[in-house]
Amino acid sequence: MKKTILEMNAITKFIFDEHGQPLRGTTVKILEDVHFDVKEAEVHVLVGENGAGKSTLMKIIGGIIPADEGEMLLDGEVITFAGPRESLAHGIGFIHQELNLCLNLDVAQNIFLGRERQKKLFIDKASMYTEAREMLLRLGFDIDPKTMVRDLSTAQQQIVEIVKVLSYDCRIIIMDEPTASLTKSEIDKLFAIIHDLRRNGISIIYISHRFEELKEIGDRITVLRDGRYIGTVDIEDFDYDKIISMMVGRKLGAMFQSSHQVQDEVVLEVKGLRISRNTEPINLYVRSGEVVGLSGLVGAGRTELGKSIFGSRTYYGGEILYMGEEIGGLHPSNLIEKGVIYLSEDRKLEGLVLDMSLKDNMTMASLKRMYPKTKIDFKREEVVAQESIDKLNIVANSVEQICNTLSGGNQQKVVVAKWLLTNPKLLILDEPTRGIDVNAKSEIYKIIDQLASQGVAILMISSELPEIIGMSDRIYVMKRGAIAAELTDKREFIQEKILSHTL
Amino acid sequence: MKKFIVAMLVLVVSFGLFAAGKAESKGPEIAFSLKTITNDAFQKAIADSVEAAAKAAGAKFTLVTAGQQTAVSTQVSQVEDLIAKGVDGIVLSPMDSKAVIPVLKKAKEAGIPVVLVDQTIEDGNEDLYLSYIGTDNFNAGFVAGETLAEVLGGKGNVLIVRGANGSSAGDQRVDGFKAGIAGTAIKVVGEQPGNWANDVAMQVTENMLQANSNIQGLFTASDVMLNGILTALDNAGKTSVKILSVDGSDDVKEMIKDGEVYGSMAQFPDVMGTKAIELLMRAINGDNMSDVPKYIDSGTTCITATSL
Amino acid sequence: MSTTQLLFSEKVRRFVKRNGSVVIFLILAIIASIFVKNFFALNNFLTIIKQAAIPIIACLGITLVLMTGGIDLSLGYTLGLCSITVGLLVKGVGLPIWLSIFITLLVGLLVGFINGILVQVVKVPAFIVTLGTGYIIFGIAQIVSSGSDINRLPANFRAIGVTNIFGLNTTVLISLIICVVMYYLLHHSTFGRSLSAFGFNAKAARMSGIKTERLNISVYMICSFLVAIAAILLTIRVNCAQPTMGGGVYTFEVITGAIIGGASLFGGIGTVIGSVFGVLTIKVLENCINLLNVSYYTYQAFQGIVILLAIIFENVKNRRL
Amino acid sequence: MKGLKISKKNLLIIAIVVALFIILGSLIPGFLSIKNLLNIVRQSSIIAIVACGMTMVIIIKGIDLSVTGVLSFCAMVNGLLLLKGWPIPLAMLAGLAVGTLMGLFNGLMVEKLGIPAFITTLVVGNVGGGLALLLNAGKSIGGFPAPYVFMGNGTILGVPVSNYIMILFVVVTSILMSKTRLGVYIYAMGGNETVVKQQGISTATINFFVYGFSGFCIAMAGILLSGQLDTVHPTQGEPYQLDAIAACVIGGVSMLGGEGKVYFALIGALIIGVQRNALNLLGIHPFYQNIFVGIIIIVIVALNIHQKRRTIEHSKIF
Repeated sequence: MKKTILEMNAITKFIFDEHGQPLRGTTVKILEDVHFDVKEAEVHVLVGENGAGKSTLMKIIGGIIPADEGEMLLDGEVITFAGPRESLAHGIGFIHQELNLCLNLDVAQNIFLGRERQKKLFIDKASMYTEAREMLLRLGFDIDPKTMVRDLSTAQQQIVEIVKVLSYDCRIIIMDEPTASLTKSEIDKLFAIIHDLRRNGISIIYISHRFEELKEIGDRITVLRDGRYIGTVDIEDFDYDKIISMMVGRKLGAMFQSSHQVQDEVVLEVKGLRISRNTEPINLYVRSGEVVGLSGLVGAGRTELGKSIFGSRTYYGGEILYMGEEIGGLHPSNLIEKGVIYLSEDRKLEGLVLDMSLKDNMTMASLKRMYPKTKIDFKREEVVAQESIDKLNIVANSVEQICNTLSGGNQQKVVVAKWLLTNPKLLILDEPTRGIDVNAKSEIYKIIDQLASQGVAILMISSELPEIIGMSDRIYVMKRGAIAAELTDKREFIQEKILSHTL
Repeated sequence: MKKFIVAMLVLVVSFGLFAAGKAESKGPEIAFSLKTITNDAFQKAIADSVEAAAKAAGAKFTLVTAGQQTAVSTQVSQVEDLIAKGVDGIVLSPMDSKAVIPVLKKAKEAGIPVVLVDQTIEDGNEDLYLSYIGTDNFNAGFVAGETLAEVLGGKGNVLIVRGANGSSAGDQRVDGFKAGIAGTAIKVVGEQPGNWANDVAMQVTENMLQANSNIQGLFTASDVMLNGILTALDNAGKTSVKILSVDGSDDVKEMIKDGEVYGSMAQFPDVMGTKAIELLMRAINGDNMSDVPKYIDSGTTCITATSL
Repeated sequence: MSTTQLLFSEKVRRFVKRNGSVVIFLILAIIASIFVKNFFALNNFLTIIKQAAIPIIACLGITLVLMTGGIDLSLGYTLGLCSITVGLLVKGVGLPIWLSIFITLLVGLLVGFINGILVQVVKVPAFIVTLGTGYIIFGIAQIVSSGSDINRLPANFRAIGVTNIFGLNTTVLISLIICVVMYYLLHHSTFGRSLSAFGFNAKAARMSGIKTERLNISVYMICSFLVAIAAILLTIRVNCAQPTMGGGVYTFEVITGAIIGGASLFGGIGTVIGSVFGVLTIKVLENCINLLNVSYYTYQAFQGIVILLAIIFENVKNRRL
Repeated sequence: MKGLKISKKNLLIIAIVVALFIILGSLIPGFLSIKNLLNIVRQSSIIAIVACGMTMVIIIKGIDLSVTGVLSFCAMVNGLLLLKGWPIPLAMLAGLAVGTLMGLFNGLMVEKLGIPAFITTLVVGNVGGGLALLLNAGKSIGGFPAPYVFMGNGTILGVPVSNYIMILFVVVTSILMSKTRLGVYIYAMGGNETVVKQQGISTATINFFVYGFSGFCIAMAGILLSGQLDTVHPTQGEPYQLDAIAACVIGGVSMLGGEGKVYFALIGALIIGVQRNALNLLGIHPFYQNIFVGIIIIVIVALNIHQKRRTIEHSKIF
């Protein structure tokens, strides 16, 4: 029996008001009486819907925020962390979900930030570079420590982040969805790393929504729901449906449903579009009432294609026909009027205005349609927003709530609500379910299906093969900025087959 | 690096254009450095007269201004530039009585004759310039003070609208004015800076009037603020206030005619200009300058309705 | 505590939060009324309002610009240029008044357009663009005026600004109208909404179908347009057109007003009421300094300290409330 | 290897500058005289020293608008003490201390109250300016001890002392920025403040240091200037506020923070100096000079940015 090194009892965290002050005495709580423990040399997976409180719990362990109530024991002794530095000093490392790097510094500087190697007064760059290079190589990544992080791909940046944390010799490492933006091969490397970390007696707290991963690396799984502790199961008696039901509090029907009918009318047709000077031209089409999956590795150019269509990126030649009409280079506002919309993969930077309220964000794309005379009708706005909140059951205390106080899943729903209000005819969805929980996922799948059955044409970019396979009527696979394959026969929709095209 | 190359080229080309645009003229080159000629009728008048005289004497004329009323260091570096350029003579209206001394020493080393106009420098540096032509600001203020005292019969409340803080000319004029009214029963009930600007002058006047409605006289350090001050008084229905100012610009003459302003201390820019150039040309032509007095008073008279 | 009370206190909290400058203004005004002789007088208040009316117009302009996360350092010089322009046209050239004003406003729009284009299209930081255009505009103003000012403007021209309608002169009324219009624009129209969105997150705003390019340029044009109006009124007020009117000092005073009014330099946030009272606060301060006849050298330091206090209050409030 | 690369860079810059000067020289009589060139550097030294601090401030996404006031105030303090007969080093120390303190105050406002640097520095500047006037009733002071004036106006081996001081500042600052932890942290803070916090690096230290240092540089500039003029004028700081910022930005310091090198800020300062000097030598009418200065600023920055955009474009994956 491994011994428990970290234990958390009766942890409670209240929701904040808009100035980050805890609102005591309210019934709604982020965490309520949560128990959590980590044994030596185990991979403890933490699952739960968005807003279930996973990230908050981890932030408490990581010393980023304090718990309002409850106690935390490290090696049996009660402990509180004043800041991330302290928790790190106690051997707890935190790999964050969103990247925490300085883009304007190079790899080595980022890895050693805060504990630079010194030679007398000055920093010893040479040795930092060599050390950094060694670390990277040891973990099997060939990245030049001298390169600016800005110039790395998202995946590479994620790796730097991981290496950075690993470089502190920690006993416990928290990984908050580390694989979100990694490619298959990179994920395999990461798992290899995790395995020998465990072998070396290091414990890992692993948050993920990808169940296929859990089996591979997990020892125990703890489930949170609505800020409450639901239970912990060993991986041996892992059961998909059981976990799901623990997470959502009820058995989930089939995740994917397809009630929609593909029609003949071609809504979107892309002819010979190049997303950069030296890539092959792209040809694809989407029909009314059709869900077309766009698969491929991160960096294969899927997002670039989406943005090119949505007038948010310069492309090189080719035509984009919407209902037979050239829409290339049009401003997003005109496209939205025509019923073309693009849901960005980057919720925080391109999807939402985090500092504005739910209703402001929801109505943002429909301002012109809702108020042709430019005078805002606040009453109507409130009604509309409230409807969307109910329809997508978004967890929020009012339509006035500022978006950056919402959980990731709810933020994503706000974005979806925004686009639904524009009643689109062509939806380009870029990772519509990135980093959101099973329940929210299935809801979004439902919405997609409904839209399709209303005759909306949908182009869905996704890295999650199950959802591509489950949702799509047709699948394009992209590779190095071009279409590598088109799969029309549902019988071909098999993970292995699709992967083979991507690699 | 590319950006620097391009940047430099931009510089070069633009300079090229300017240089090409300039017509080369024979004769000595004379430069005039002063604070600013923008919105300062008096300074502009001096500049115009210097330019006219220089052109008349067949010299090439260059004007440099510091732009702001108090940018002393700018003036200094500009004069340094002139020395480096090797002009044959400099007319200087110092913005500060001390700050220009080092650069004047440099001019002396470079053997460039300098004539001071309007403003002078610290005593004990007479060897640094041929002569100082101007009226002493203190005196102008003093006369204004006396005149006002006389008009008001030696009693009453007056306001003072100063120049910009830190401008020695303005300060001297006000100090002179206070000396001028000293010993009379005239009380200075308000004194605020108008920053040589009409809008500021107007605002401070309005506010001072709120504090003291009983005003018989007002002194301002320069004509350039009169428009604002008059409007303020006018709005407050104070038409009988006796106003004295310094400069004697053309604008103020109108106002005096119309009885809006009682008087202004006229100085004589034309005298300064012509005299300064005359001296410089002599020096340039190698005459013996030992006979030239170090201080030539260009005179002050108080323009009033009667003297017009 | 009953819900209505709660709502009320909530309302108060919100109001103070949104319009801190109103509170600052009241505090200052009360203090002044007690300690400053001659301050608490209708006549004095009217004076202050007259003095504030024009800067308020410019301040509303800069508020818009600040909301985009930009800034306009050329504001003061634009004021000078427009002042001399209208002066020249009305008196120098002798054009009909309506035409002179029309042209002056066009000049304002043009300046704003150029600033906007440089910021939006050439992508030079607003700080630098307007720093540069400031120099240029000042140069042009000096050239057209050849350095001299134009005073004693025709009475029928001045009438536009100085005619009295029940106690308030037209300048104040014009300023009032502009405030109302701006209030609608900023707080009740899609324009204001889009502006905040753009200020907070330009990318998201654009991808939500807001024509951010057009928006950004238009904001600079509106700002300079308002400045042109301010210039005309100020010229009328002091009865003198001069290229040095305004200047850098004026720019910073107006910006400070907006900041006291709670506008954020990082974009997104800004209110009409806030900015209006921001300017009023400054004017009350200057008024008191003059009434007290504070020594003219203490003036600057004194003013600076009080403004600093105001801004500290503004920020502390944002955190506590 | 790396060192070599850098020296190459410098060589290139030098080459360009030389080329530029030759062309300008051919256009402008007297421009190329050693005297004039040293003269330009001397005039630029004030801007350059202020720019040292300003670069740091802008890198952490701040701005320092207190130059005008603080520069005058510190010089005034130092000057008055000198006239009171204090030994030069002590008087200078006092001046520098005042500047640093005012800088630290800015840091305090930014760090503890989250007041935007723009506004706190602006106001602190006003207060400083007011005090500068107050200290000596708005009058300028002068007649300082010879060694002091020598610092501003004298030459060693034919090169003005000011230039040595300027070089010292630039070198020290750039070593600080590129070779020390603090330097890395300053860049880091400009790049991503949250990371800096998470690494347990105190942003307070950085803010205090950066604004304090900026105040220090401003004070030094003020003192040096009063040495050059053998005078302290209560508003002598006026021209340097915007020039210093312009110098940084022309030198490629990004207003968005995180990027910039002190060396380039120096070049920016020199560009401004050269331009002013050349305009004066060409005898261009003051009215047109303004227009010219404005255009130069915008054009050069526009070019910087265009350049950056291009490089980003190229760094795309495919």
